[in-house]
Amino acid sequence: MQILDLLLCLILFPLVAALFLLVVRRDSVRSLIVQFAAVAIGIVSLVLLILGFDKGTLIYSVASEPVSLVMFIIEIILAVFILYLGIKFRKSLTVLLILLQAGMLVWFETSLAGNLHIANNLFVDQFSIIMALIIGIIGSLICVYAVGYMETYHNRHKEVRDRRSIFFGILFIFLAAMFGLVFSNNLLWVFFFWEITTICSFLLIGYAETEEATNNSFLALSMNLLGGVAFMAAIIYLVLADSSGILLDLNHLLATGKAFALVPAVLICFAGITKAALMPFSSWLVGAMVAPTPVSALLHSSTMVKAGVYIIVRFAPVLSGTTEGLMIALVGGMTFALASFMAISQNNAKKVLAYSTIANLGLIVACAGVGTYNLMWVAILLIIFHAIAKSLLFLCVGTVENRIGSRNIEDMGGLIVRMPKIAIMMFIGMAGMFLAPFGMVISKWAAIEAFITAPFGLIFIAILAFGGSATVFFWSKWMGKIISVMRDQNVIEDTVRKEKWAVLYILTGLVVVVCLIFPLISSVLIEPFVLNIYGHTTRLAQANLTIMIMMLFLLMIMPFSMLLYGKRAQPPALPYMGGRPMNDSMHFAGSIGISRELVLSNYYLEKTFGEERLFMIGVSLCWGLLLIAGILLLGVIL
Amino acid sequence: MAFFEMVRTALRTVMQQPVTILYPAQAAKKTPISRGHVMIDESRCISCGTCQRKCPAQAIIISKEAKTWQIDRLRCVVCNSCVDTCPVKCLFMDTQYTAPVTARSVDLIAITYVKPPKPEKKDEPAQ
Amino acid sequence: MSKQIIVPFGPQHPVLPEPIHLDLVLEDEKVVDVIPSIGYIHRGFEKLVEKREFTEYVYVAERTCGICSFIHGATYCQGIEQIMKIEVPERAQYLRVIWSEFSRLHSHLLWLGLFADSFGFENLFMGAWKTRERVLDFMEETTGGRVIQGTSKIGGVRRDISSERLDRMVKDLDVLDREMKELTTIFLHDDSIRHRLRNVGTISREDAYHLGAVGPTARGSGVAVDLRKTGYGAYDRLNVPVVTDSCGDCLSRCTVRAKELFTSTDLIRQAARKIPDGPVDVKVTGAPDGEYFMRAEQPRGELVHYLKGNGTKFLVRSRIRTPTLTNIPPLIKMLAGCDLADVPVIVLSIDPCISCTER
Amino acid sequence: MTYLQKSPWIVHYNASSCNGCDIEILAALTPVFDVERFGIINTGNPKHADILLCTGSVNEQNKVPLKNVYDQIPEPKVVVAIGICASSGGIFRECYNVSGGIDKIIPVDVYVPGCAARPESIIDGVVTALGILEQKRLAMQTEGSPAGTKAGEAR
Amino acid sequence: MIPEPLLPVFYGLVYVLLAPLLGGLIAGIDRKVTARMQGRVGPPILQPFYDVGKLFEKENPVVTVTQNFYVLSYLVFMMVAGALFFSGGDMLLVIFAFTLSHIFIVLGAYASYSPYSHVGAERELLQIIAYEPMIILTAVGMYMVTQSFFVSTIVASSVPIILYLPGIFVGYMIVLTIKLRKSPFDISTSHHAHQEIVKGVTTDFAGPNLGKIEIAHWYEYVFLLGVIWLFFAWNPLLAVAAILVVYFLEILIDNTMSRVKWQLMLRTAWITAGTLGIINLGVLYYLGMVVP
Amino acid sequence: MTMQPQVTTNIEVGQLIGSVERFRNEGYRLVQIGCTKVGDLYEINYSFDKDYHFENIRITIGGSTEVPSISGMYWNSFIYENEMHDLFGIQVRGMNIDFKGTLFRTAVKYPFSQPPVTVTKGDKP
Repeated sequence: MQILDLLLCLILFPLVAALFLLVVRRDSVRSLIVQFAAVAIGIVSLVLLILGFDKGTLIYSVASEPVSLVMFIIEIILAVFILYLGIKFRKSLTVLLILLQAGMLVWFETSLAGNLHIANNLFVDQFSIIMALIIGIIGSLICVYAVGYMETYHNRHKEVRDRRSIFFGILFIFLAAMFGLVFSNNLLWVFFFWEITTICSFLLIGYAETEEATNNSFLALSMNLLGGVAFMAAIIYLVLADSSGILLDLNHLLATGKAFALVPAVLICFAGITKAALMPFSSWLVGAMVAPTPVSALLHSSTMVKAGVYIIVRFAPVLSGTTEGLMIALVGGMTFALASFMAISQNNAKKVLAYSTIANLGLIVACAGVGTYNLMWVAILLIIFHAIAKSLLFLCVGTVENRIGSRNIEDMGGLIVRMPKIAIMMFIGMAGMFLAPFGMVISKWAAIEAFITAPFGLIFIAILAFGGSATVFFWSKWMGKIISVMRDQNVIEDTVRKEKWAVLYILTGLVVVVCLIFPLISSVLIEPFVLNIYGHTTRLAQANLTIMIMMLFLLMIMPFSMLLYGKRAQPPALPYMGGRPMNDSMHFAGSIGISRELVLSNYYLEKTFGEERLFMIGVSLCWGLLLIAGILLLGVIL
Repeated sequence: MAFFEMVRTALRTVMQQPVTILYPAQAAKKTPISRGHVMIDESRCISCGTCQRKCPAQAIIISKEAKTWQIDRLRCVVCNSCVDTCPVKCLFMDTQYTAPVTARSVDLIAITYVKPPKPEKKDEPAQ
Repeated sequence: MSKQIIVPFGPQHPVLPEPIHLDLVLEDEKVVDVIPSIGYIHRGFEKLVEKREFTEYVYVAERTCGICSFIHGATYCQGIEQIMKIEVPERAQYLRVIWSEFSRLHSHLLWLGLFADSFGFENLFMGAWKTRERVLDFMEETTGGRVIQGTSKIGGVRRDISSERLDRMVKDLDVLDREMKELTTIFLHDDSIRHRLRNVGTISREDAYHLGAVGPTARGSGVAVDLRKTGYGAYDRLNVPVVTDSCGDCLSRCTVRAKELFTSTDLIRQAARKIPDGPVDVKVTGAPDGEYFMRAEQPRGELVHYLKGNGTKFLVRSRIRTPTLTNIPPLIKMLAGCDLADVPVIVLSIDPCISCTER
Repeated sequence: MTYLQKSPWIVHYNASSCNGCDIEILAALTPVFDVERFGIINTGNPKHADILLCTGSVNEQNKVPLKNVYDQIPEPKVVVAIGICASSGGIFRECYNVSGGIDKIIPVDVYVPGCAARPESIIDGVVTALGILEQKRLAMQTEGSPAGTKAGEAR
Repeated sequence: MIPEPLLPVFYGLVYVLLAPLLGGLIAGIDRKVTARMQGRVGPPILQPFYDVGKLFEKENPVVTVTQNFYVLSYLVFMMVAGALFFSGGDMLLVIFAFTLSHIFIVLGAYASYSPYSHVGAERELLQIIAYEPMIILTAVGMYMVTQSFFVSTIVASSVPIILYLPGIFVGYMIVLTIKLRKSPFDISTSHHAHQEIVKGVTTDFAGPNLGKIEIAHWYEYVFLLGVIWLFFAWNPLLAVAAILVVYFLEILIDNTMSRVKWQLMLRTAWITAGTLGIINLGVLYYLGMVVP
Repeated sequence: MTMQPQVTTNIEVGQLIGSVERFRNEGYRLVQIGCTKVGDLYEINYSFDKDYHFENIRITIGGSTEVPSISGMYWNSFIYENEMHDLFGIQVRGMNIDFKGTLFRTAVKYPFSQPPVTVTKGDKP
């Protein structure tokens, strides 16, 4: 039962660490605990990989009754807590939703839960392992990074109450909940962990306790509670369908096929859509950026939103070939395209990252919604690549923000001179997001190849083609901003702490390494998983892989060509300024005798890609699609 | 809709011979009265200095003592003023424009006019 | 939170044959602020009147501008003639009209070419300048100079045109008309051009009038100002139609100039028909004493030569107020809120002649 | 004959000229004269140019841009002064705001006289400049550094 | 002879070696024909080679040394993209490599922090987002006809692809105008000077760097025209004729249109090309379902 | 050639604004503002036109007198007033766009306020 121990360890160990962190007040001790726990979690998840990658699906029975009771009590306590907060801050929607949810829960617990017997509460398969690795490695790296970040954060923001004990405690509870979520086979358990992540994110987003933070945290909470209601409805449906509760066994449910699983699948996918912040619920994730950067990094890369797509990808086989699945896929596709467009009009770095996340989650959901075997493969690939590159980018932006005091992209001009290491890391992270031969492009490519054979795939290919090109635009202009060489600037990055560097180095390395070894990941983890579910699997052609790897190497050696030029004397030149000379502090003679500073900003094309307009379009379109799915579902139920 | 209004013109032009004058292989465009550069018939100049006075660009210098007529081609605006005002019409405008130069220089011409002892005899031998 | 781009437009810029500079402040490509600055061609030759006799100042006046050289020279001469009350022979006055109108043809064709170039229509640029060479050929054949004609003189003109040449000229005008017809049809009807010109740089009739717009810039907004109507020179004996257009945008200004090409050829035909025989100049004695605001219609609009003499051979003051100078304030209004791509188009739509403007 | 002589790209700067020479430079690009026959392109950008065609008598405000444009042309480069204003200040030589000729500011290699300089004359001037361009290239090769002032030095 | 497995490498090499020659020649003919359309004589056919030769004779002033790196990468990845194409590689990979190389030139323009380069770079990006969807749709169309993304398979197919993909072909021609930097859509480099943004992306490149950009353009021409070949691959003669006709049309359009603004470019490329392409593919999809 | 006679009305500086306002109200357009140095005094001409009817008013001032700007009535007057300032050194009060002496940056400050030179003929090259 070695692997079961590992699973329990992964769920419980962060909890223990969290308990310690909640009581510790000394910075140094906290830092030590965080680092130790992070390393431990990382190692355990790696051990899990080594031991579990070739075992297929393993299902474990754990005594459920006492645990379930504990879970129920915790859920009620949390509901009361949220109710209290909701009333305190006068958030009527939240109050309404939590009452609804608690009501459903209590009703379920009192009148339906009586004869439930679910033996197989935990399980692990290759997909879980992948998720565990993402949570275990990237999540804990972010926690390590957070230690240094929060210190600077509190130095800069004196007005924010220092509640770091609670902060780090919640971070680790969050990780524990995520582990629980990906290892649970009992939908009730999944729901429990689901709610825990919701509340953790609610608390983390509201950390700063400003009005904006509070509002945004309640926004996130309400939307996720709405998802929770849908999740609860799915559970009730399943129990009503079979009172023995056997359908709450996730693997069993998936195996029963569309007949039973479709209705709960759609309901749970709806919950997943709220959690993954797809349109029409994207606003909570955009709002969540008021939180300290590690929180954003965590929410965007390894936890929270990944929980949403995780559950949708789980249900992909059920959705495949159904109209409801197509609707969900369309919601994903629309989200991908519109979020990519909206990212163009943003100059807040974190907002751009947020929209990029939303877009990529949309793409994952689009893949899962169509749900053919090769699209499932793509979806998992996307989850991996996105988690790594996005966490790196968030942490880089956080570091930059701490140094220059702004998260505006326009203020990041000439970062290559001011903070060369960070700039290069950001560069690699962004390349990972949109440039060949890095991760996201591989996935995009695979997605096109997969969609082309899927039913109605053309729609998605068109969406991918247009949305993908928008991605190129907003990433490149940001890249261009950080690499533009401005005069008269000094290196200012030396004060960044050591463990922060370590985290950033590891993540940067991961972006590159994962691109190099993704064939291995695919053949060891993803392909067996897909094969197991669908009976066939897919991979990229060998020739293409070779070429991609050659391109990657070429890309890595190209910078050395600079050495070639460095030696030859080159006359210095100033940029072309229409004949007007410019001095070293970037000033030139303007009209009316003014000495003007040269200011260059990116294009935001707000008229065309403005947030408000596209958001309205997206929200109404996606609600429409969800409505169609709902009506279809009603048809199935009746 | 009237896109491609130009197409007919462009297609016709491509079929026709180009209008280009292949200068320098072909001769430059010129007319009999083109203002190229000022020339002097040094044998008729009476060194009166009118051209120098009337030159708006002050390109001409006449030295009565040295008997020279000097013109700075890089100053001459080819306005024809000197030619118009020359009392003996010894200045005339050549149609050939002045060639480009790589260094400054002035054209110095010795006036060979000798005040005729007797009238009617204008053609003094140049040497 | 600034999303601005500052573009130093000029003084050296491929679209500007003459240096001016604009500080463009852009958001995306939308121009949110534009501050022009001139003075790159200011030579200060108005002060040369103190060093050149008024008869020689003609040569300087002619070199005010290489495009409308003749009109500057003639206007200056007419101003002096007004002060000195000189009666200029009829034939000279008609010749001035002919050359002025050819100057206008030359200028408008040149402008059409540059304008086409400003919105990236290279072929049309070449086409317009190909046609312009016909006008220049005529100029050179009758005056001896391609762009600086040098035929103005106080009391008349320095050269005559033989009647045979005039006959041939009238015949050549038909060819010219045909070519210009083809060019202007493309200009006014091609949709890709209309897309770039329609509703770009619009200025209302009131604004155009009160901001002092003159010439085609004013007429494009429906302000019927054409100084040829005052009847200087021989214009009072000719039928001068005033071309206007009402929209006030770049296409309107373009339309006005395109149509004026044909009014010019028409005026030349009228003049060639009516031109009497006789001398082309009168002898001028004495010196100007008095002042006069000589106003004339240049291709770009109303030109004012203010001349003041005190009875010596040297004038006290020559002040040249050129159409472009007074068209700059409307230009600033036009530029507000346009796109970066429209900037060259709008700047060129007033047909700026900076060398006149700054003297 | 090297490539340099087969592909001279020009940039034109109007340093307070009366427009006459400028439009003649433009006319030289147009069909009747068509200097592209010689590979000449009006680049409009000093950084791409080999030959600076300069017109006008240089006034006070033009000195700095003129120098700047000249500096931005990569070596080897030549300067051709077009028209008598550019050569000597011409008729405006005595004006208070005129420096009098391009060579007061930057070294001039070829003077093209004429008021206004005719397109043929401009072609001749550029052809003359080509020879000088070639000499400068050779000098650059042998000495390893350009013959004239280095682009950056003047700043 | 060359052994079978090495043939792709051989073709790739042939492209790397010969494409600049062909591309330069195409550019030269282009300039000549353009000149004749304007009633001029025009430069010698070999003029582009003289130009590039000249650029390499000049010194190489840069605003920042990193520019060299970006330009070199642009050239190298353009070569990679083309070589992949001509060695029969995966169309999608070719497109991604192609985009990658363009990102490098954009970054090169950004690197110098100069207003005109900057505006040029933004506009180049707009161009990229304008043409990319259509190019991907082209590849997808090829797949729908031949069931393969591999150029080698597409070329070997005996199906007259053009008959299946007329909409895609027209759409491709429209974006080709953007890629060849021809008049209506020549907004980022303003090839023929006298324009609003001087030289756009290339403003702050000079000498050898500019030469490299020019060579990369030649590679690009050959690659882009190669894509046209695919539409007519079943009949090489027709393919050559089609390439000639298309190129002539592009020159003609260049000479008979004014340059549009970016809004219209984006709209044209996305709506026209997108609709044509998607309708074409939709019809194919439908036919494929009805008549398997 | 029949040209209409030109009328010039001399007014005081104080009357300027009122007179200009009258022109503006009557719908005249501003043709030009020009300055002439006559001896030690400066004549400033404000010319207006309506339907080819030309009107001119003139103020005569000393070099140190400040002139009020008419840019309140005629927005476009700034270009002439700046020119007046840069070339003649006349101070203009209340311009809407003040170039502060940078409209024409001249080698000689206020060149037209310098005493006139006359005969310099025969100036050797």
